[in-house]
Amino acid sequence: MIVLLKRDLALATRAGGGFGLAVAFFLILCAMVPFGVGPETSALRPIAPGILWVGALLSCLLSLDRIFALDYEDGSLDLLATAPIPLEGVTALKALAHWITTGLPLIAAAPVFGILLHLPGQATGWLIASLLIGTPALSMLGAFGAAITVGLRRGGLLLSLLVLPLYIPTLIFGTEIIRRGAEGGDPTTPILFLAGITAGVMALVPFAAAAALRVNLR
Amino acid sequence: MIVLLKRDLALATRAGGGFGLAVAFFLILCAMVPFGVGPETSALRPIAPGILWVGALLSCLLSLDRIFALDYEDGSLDLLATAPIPLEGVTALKALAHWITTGLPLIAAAPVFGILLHLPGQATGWLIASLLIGTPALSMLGAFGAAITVGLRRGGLLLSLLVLPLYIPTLIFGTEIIRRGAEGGDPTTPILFLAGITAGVMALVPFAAAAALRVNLR
Amino acid sequence: MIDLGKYAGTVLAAYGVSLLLLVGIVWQSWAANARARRELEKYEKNG
Amino acid sequence: MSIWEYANPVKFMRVSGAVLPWLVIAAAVCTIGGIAWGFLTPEDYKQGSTVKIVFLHVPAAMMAINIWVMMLIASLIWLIRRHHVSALAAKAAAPVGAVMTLIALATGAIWGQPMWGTWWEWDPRLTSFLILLLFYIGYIALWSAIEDADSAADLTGVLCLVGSVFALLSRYAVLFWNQGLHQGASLSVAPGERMSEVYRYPLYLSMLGFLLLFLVLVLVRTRTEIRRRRLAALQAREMRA
Amino acid sequence: MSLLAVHELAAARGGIRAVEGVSFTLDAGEALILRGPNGIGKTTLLRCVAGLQPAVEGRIEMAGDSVAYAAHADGLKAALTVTENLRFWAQIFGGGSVEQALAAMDLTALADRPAAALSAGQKRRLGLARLMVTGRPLWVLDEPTVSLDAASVERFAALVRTHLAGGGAALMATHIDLGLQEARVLDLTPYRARPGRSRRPAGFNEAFA
Amino acid sequence: MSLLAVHELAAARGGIRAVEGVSFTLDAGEALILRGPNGIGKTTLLRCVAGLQPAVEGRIEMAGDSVAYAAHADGLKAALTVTENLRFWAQIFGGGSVEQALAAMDLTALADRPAAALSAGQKRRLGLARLMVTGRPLWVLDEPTVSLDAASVERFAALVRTHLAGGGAALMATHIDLGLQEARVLDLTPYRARPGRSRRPAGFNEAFA
Ligand code: HEM
Ligand SMILES: Nc1ncnc2c1ncn2[C@@H]1O[C@H](COP(=O)(O)OP(=O)(O)OP(=O)(O)O)[C@@H](O)[C@H]1O
Ligand SMILES: Nc1ncnc2c1ncn2[C@@H]1O[C@H](COP(=O)(O)OP(=O)(O)OP(=O)(O)O)[C@@H](O)[C@H]1O
Ligand SMILES: [Mg+2]
Ligand SMILES: [Mg+2]
Repeated sequence: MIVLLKRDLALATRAGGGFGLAVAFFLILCAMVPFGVGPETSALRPIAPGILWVGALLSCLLSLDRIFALDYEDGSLDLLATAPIPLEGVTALKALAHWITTGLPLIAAAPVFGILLHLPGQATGWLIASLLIGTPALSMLGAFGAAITVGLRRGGLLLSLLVLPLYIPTLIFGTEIIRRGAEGGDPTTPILFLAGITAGVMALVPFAAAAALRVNLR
Repeated sequence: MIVLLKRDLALATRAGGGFGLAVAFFLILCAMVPFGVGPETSALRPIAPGILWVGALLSCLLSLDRIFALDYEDGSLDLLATAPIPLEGVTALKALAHWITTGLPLIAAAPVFGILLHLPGQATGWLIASLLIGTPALSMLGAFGAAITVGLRRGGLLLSLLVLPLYIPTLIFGTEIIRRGAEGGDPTTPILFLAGITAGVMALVPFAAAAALRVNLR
Repeated sequence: MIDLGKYAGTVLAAYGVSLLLLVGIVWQSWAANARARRELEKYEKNG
Repeated sequence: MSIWEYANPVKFMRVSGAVLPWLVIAAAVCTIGGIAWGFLTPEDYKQGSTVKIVFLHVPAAMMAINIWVMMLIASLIWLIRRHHVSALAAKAAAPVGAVMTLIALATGAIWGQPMWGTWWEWDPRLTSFLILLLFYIGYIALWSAIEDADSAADLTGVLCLVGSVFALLSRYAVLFWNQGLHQGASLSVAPGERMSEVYRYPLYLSMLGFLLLFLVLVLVRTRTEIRRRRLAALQAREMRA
Repeated sequence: MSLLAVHELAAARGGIRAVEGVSFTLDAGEALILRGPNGIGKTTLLRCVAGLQPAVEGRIEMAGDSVAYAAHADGLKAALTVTENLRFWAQIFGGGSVEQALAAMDLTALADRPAAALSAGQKRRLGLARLMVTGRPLWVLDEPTVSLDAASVERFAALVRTHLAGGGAALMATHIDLGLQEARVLDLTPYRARPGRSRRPAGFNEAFA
Repeated sequence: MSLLAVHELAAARGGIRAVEGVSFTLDAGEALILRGPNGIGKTTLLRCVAGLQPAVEGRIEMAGDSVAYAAHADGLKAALTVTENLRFWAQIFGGGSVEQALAAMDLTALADRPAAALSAGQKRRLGLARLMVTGRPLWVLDEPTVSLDAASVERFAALVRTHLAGGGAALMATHIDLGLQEARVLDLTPYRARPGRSRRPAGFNEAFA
């Protein structure tokens, strides 16, 4: 099954695979916020964790439709569904591939963009930690949304609409970690909650996503 | 030519046309920002104009791919290109239809969402004014981006990437109007600039968009 | 007419908005139902 | 006769058609009566006339949550027992639930202006309702986006399941996020038990009215959906022949 | 004067010319059928004539706004009814009567059906009915009878004959029999473009070949 | 024992059953060709057998993981080369040799070409070569020879014969001649589903019709 992951990574990094687009979008978003709210450090610093998380989340969102749509259109999904690997595994792996090609670059870029938004230095570590713990859940929930909307033409906006409410708990605990961390508080509780959500999502959502895929393949 | 506008409006408001999705997305964005930056009025009020503008801009963005893609896929665009109306007019009308179905609802909803973000009451009028002046430019620039990417499968993220930098001047002057208006300053200068941008965009971009369409139809 | 005191605007606004929404959904449900019935009857009569 | 027989569309149409007139009368009497009675109650010594808003606010808030629960049950029935009418009932209930949520939000916001001096506060309860509205919107949007009825029923059912879990999760997350600003005290100036009888009976009537109104609307809307499906089905069959 | 005159035309697709040196004229009342194996360039040639892509070489002479083009995609909106779809194109082209077009392709009974509820063949018939409401003299048709059953092919032939009798002309690409015995046939096989450095490359692929 | 046994199968598409009461068995070494007019339900039946959609009624008996399915869409990635595409599916299915499959469909010369640079027929050949690397005994093929030229159809027939000789079986839907005279033919026309209230509706359209 690792071969599926390898192929998805290869496809994402080849020409036309869209690797890096999400980070570019993240950059533009982070660059636009100061235009919107004003360039003063005092204005940017308190909102930096939130903006970075919302930005990462939106960048993640816009690349979700690729998770299954391309495989659906060229028939690969039909073939994967008849292959000797469970469809649940396929969805989990595809979410993992999405995380590696989108989540990891975003996490790597986040500290740099944190500087643009005057994120306090001691918060950077917590930013990375919270993203590392939280973004896998974003990818997996996104895969669920993508599985539901895979049969629709131009379903991008609908996909966002379905997935964003599911992202709320992750977002809340994620930013809470940074805020508490930056203020010198104890972020253990939100970290535990966030880790719990991610673990729960990884354990259960692949089944829902696979069920949705089966309906769409029918 | 008015019949083309009528048809696009009819299609957008019928089942499956996606009317209202952009407003819903706008609502979600406005609801998510407080989860990110915290619920305090003091944190939300200063960034409200910026968030509202960025939110409107992103909602507009995510509905752009519908402008030409559906007509391209079902062959209507081929037929429109051979019809006795100039393709420049078609692009301008399609941008107008997009504005009416996306921009206007966003403008109508913005004051309500302003309440969520604790936008000061006296700024609401300026919010509406700046959106009224600025969003037509967003739709027209978006139509240009959509015309460039119409032949691509799953070009959504690329489209966003192309269009967002073009949106920056509009965003800057738009939020400046609200900020000055809320602080009791004189927003005439940014209003003039914004109106100038919109007028210029409306006059020139249809030609670029039509040229891009011709290349993609070839 | 009953006296609503200094909160008249508030109370009336709340009642106004709510009744508007309620009447809206009732009217929409009714209209859609009538329309669906008409269309189905027309179809079943024709063929 | 088992309750599942009502899942047969023909039977459902017949039975619902028979009870609807009575239900309509009962719902009209209770809703209009409850709201009017509430409107005519005397002023509260502390909240002034704004207390009258409770007769809209609380029934709507109650129904907003209950309707989602009903949709969840209907979705489960569809997913497990494949009763087509129950899927359509879930679809029919969603817009009603969204409107109830909107009423709760709107009356709450309007009430908040004199009570808290603000239209909107990111109070956990208010925030949870906003999130509930988002789930309603997503559910309705998904139904209207998918053309094939069978896929639409299955996919919205799965969404309703997953959404319920996350709506609950969001509720706890929101409590965690904003416990500092919790407005519990001012929210329950007149908690149900201690509410004086002047307010309690009109409130009960109004709640019953909203429940009956919901039943009427769901039945009517389900009947609409059944007719639409029947038309589409006849056309599909003719097309294939 | 002829409605369409094509002189030494070369047409390219994907940056490489497909056919070259094609010449023909088409007078009022005439129909011309293009034939040739898959991939020879029939579709490409028709798109040139319709003005959707520029010719690489050669000239196309015709009056402005005289072409009505119909390809595989019918330009139908699933959410609009049959009449609405047709009326839209009638208004855009300022052309003929919607009722007549519906009658000609036997769509009157389906007039109020949304296009989404039509079968493939019915959709195709609606796409062809669209030609009538354009009011254009020169019909350019790419495989017009795909997914039509025998009766509909008959009806299509009758439609074309009426159009020709009314002073129109038709240029069609097809692999199968259209039931139009009176039409001239042009086989494109001899015009297949020969690779080789050309003075004016058709696109990147040829410029760097 | 037979590789595949289908008993009184009803298969539905779009909420209405398309065919019903279909029964057949397929032993090792046998090929069965499904025929019937457009829209009768060949594709639907094959998807049921492949396990992509549930049967409405009836039973399908076969060993688990024995089907290799190939439809119009070949599941090829334009950005990967021919070998990479094939190797991927070989690893997923844990099946046979990639080189042999390339040789069988005459693709060895194109092995390092990205799939994007293949013509329609070459893509199709690659899609068929994929069957060999699955190592599955039961091939389920939907219009396998679309857009193949005569020589490739020959090659396909040879491929199927080798598979049958090796103890495999093949179930195919097609409108045209596959060059497999030894195959049994099953015409689906008599099995067209009759409308009428059924005890267990196949979907919304049947439940409300
Ligand atoms: C948009 C804002 C608001 C929302 C979404 C909201 C939501 C709710 C909900 C969910 C309930 C519980 C109903 C039940 O479980 O039966 C409730 C009850 C109530 N709300 Fe609100 N509320 C809002 C604003 C307000 C405001 C501003 C006030 C007045 C100051 C208020 C006063 C009450 C009262 C008195 C009750 C009934 C007693 C209780 O259950 O505590 N609400 N509201
Ligand atoms: N999008 C494309 N990009 C690159 N090349 C293309 C593209 N579409 C077609 N071609 C190539 O251009 C040539 C001409 O194609 P065209 O569609 O005109 O052929 P045709 O004669 O209409 O064939 P058919 O009988 O299959 O319709 C073919 O060799 C084809 O491979
Ligand atoms: N997506 C769909 N939604 C609803 N109905 C469909 C859909 N696809 C196909 N159908 C209908 O289902 C029936 C069976 O279709 P199927 O594709 O199985 O036919 P087929 O025998 O494979 O036809 P062909 O020879 O054209 O490939 C047809 O009547 C068709 O109209
Ligand atoms: Mg062609
Ligand atoms: Mg088929």
